[in-house]
Amino acid sequence: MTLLGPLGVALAVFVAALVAPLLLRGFIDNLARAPTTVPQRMPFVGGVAPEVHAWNRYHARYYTMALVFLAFDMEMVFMYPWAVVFVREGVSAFVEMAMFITVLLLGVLYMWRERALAWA
Amino acid sequence: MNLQAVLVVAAALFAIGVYGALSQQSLVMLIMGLEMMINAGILAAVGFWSLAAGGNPQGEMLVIMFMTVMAVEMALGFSLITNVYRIRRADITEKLRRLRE
Amino acid sequence: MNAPSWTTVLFWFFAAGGVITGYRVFRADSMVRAAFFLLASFAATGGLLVLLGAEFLGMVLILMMAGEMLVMAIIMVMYMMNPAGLNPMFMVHQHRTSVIAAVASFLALAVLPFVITLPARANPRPVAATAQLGTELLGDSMLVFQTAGVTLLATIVGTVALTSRRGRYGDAEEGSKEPPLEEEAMESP
Amino acid sequence: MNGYASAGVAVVLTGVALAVGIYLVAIGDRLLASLVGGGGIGWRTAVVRPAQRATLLLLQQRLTTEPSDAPGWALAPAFFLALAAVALAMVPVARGRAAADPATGFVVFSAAIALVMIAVFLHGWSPDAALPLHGAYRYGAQALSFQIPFLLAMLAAALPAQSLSIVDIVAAQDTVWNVIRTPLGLPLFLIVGASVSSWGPVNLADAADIAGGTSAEDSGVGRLLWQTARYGMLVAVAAMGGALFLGGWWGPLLPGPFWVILKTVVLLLAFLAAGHLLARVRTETFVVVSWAVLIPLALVNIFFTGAFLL
Amino acid sequence: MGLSAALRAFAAGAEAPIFAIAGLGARDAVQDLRLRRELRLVDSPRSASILLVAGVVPEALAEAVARAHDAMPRPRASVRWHLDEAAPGGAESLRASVSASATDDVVAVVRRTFVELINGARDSEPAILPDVDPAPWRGVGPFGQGGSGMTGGRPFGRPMAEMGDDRDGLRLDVLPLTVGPFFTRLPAGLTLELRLAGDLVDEASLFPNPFAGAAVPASRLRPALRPFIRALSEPVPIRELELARARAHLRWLADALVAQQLESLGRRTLALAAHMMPDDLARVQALGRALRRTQVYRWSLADVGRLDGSRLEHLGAGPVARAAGLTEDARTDDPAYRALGFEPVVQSAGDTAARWKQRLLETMQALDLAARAGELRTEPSGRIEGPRGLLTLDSAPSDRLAPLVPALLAGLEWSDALAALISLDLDLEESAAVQPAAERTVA
Repeated sequence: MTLLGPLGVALAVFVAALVAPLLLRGFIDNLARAPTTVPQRMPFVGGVAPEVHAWNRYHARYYTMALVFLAFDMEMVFMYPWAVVFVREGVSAFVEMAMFITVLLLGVLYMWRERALAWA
Repeated sequence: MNLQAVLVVAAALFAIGVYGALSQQSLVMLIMGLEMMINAGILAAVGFWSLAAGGNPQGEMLVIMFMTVMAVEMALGFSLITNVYRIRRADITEKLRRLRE
Repeated sequence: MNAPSWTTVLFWFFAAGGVITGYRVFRADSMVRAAFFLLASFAATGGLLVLLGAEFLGMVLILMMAGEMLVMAIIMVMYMMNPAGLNPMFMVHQHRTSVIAAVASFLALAVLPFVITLPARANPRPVAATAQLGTELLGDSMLVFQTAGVTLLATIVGTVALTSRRGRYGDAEEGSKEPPLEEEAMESP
Repeated sequence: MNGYASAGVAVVLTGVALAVGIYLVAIGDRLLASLVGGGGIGWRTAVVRPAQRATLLLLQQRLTTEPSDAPGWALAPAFFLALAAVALAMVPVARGRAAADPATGFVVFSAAIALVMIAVFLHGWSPDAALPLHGAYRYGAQALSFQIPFLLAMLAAALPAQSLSIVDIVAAQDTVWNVIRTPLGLPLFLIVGASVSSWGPVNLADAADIAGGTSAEDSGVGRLLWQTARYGMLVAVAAMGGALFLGGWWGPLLPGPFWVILKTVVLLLAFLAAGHLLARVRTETFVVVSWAVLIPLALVNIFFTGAFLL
Repeated sequence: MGLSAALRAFAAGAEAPIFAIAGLGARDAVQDLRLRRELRLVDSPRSASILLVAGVVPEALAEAVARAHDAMPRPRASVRWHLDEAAPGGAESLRASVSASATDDVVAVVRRTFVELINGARDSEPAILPDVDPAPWRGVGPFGQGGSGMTGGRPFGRPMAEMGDDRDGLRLDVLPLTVGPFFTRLPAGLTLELRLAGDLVDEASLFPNPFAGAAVPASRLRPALRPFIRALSEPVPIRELELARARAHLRWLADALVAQQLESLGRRTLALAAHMMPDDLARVQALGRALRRTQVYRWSLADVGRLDGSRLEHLGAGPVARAAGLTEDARTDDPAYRALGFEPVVQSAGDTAARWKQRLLETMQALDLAARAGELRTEPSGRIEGPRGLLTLDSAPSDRLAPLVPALLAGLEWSDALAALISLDLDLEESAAVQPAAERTVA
């Protein structure tokens, strides 16, 4: 495992912490899973049985923000390598990233001005 | 693990993407097919970068560009779908064709 | 077991995982499952990238895809009829053509690397791959980097212009129902 | 020590640290609740009650809803807990040592935080019930907004170290802690860090107004696991905050691990106190503030740090 | 078995998670259970072990009680808590294995039931409603769908949501949802019928009051309401009335705080309300400062659910109207209040935050009046300013505010809608106590 490096250890931690709760849950279910009744399987919102399924074409009103997120999130990919070499590269790195960020911030400014963030 | 193996896996992912992009009626699912093809592209690019191009940083740059293309494609694709849906109340390719007429 | 075999095992695990979950994307009834299967496929690719020595790219791919696939799920649920797949259905067209095209492209692409001679210059696995990338970003590929910035700006502006309903040019025109209360009360501070 | 043994030790140590942290959060929450709300409870009660409640939940029947997405419902808490464990494993515990210290540890931690939104969304989506679904979509809005300020706030801490390895980032704070170099970093990190595990004023997904939100339909062991995972993520975020901004293992006189624990506990107390003293934020306000205020602030913070270093 | 028994005994030491249903006359008594550390009032029967049904529950709510009962996981038990010894009343169909009377210590009864339930001495209760599948779901179409067309069929006996127009031009699904009568954040019995477009309320309406329709004897009302009902027809000391008003406001605040995720502060408010005296003014002021520090007026409630003064004129809407700038207050007509120099407190914003502040200010004013009132008594005139507004012999403020709810809630996000609705402080019990004689039947 050490030969796979620290990421191998991280993977081992991930798998262990993923499997342990599933095992616990399976174990408890196996031990004492009482069958559920039909009224128990009805979602509870105060005592009246729901008329329709809750799964629907949910109108997520922040869709504009979500789509802008797709584009803005990419900026992080560029920032990580930049952060590593920033001190070495000095002022030029500072200026280049400032340019890049300013351009992207213009997008956010535009979005904010168009009031595309608020939805309710 | 050699370059051939990586490229075969990439080809499989690409083929799934082709299937998805060609067969799906829904525009959103169609975009998923495109994503899958880019996924294959990323894998192949890193395969070359790692095993054939000696770790040239421009290979990594290419992968980042792939990711950017993916993000842009998704953002614009979904915006178009939203607009089409607003006008046509449908997200299906056949109906889009009718829109064009 | 020794170390290389672990790498091989993980390689084939991720490869199989990526392909199977990729296939399940187009076989899932629930849109949320489809999006998250695609995420799983990307995560498997991320694992492969790490195994290929591109640690940074692999992890960044997973980081990016988490957000993108959540957006994918949200948008898919919005616009697909029957988003949860409670009524299982099969919404495809030109199915046979698609399958043939997929198989053909797989065969063409999979045979190619065995036919042509590939260059074999293995990555020396530099420790500072991320730093190298940063230098590249700020040096030779500076133009690409700044172009990406402008492209993303264009994307943001285009997205907002296409989807936002409350621009300067007025609200939704048809099929909309205005809330009965004053507009000020509706809007965020 | 061979590779398997050291990996095993790392896994076990992370698990123990996570379990202890989760239990401390449960105790601290009770103590703070009685401090703020009156009706004081004794130390003994505060210590034993969480275990009793956990046992009660283990004995309780686990319910499902009729057409639930059963695999998703099973996976969500386990996935959340696994992300918390990975995030915690990245935190250095003593000089130069962490359970896992990959060269891109910083990105691994970010990816773990980003994947939380998948876990929460899946958890709220699975039961096919209106209230959990609401929680899931709220968390969608929240997560897509806090993601970028969160990553930017963290990134400022990586600048001085010239590395994405968390151990390097902490090592670079030997003279000056990052809380000085990046003054806005810690507050931003805490604001958005609380949202990752739906805590306090930014608990929108599991909010009181939707009767528990994504966990409204949970019972028995499923509920226990979900709450555990939320607490676990809070611990991981607090520990990482200590490492990134408060100098991790650095501190006078006492050994490194002591300082790591102390800083984690201090940040956890801040999270817990915020939960009892601040009102829930409106979702829309959170989104607008994240984009229009927190992102620009985080960028200002990065450039301030940059200017400080040049 | 040794281990299992030990685990059960250990688990029985936990706070008993109870889902409480407050029928007629029990609202305050149930609320006071929040102060008891041996119990934990939970938000959903999903996480409860004990269902506590307190007070008089009319037959109309019996099915909802049964649903709440059946939604609990096993092991489960229910406790019936009668607060009115003389005439228990209520739905005949409610069965409960344990019952507590007004003289019993209900906490002890609940604890005992819980411990017995967990350690196995008491059997878990069976379901009340029939365990019958409404529509076994089998896909019949060529691709497994239920009927003809892509979305044909009613999976699991329930249809899917249907589409509706929307103000942003996207025609997506609108989810019909009935919230209540035992939704934990609303007073018991209040049922809200919603149509949700995403997280926004598209349409909202209230169900009729389930407690109405029967003459309610004063002994069944919760004690906090009694002075106001009495003051309609007989002189009542102002001190008693104003203290009751202050308590009512703080009890409302305690519940409203929980909805803003400030449960601890809510408990502190409740403790203050339960033993309020005129010299508690300083503690109320301290509470007000603590409330301001929580930022609840700034990022939770500001600009939420604004109600114009013009909509509230001559409605007798009490604090709600005064928060919107109206000076309506029946106390100004009473000579005894005039003798005290009473002037209504008024705000202008009219939003939810203003209604919160208004109630807090009126609490302080009420304490001040109570301290100065001495032996002064009201002049009975058939109309009195209750804590929620103008109360007359045949009409309560909640009845007059309820018609405003659909317009108020439409277009608000869920949490805003809920905060706005809570801030109106609708009280079904009060309106059942003073309903028009024509609507009364003999109980």
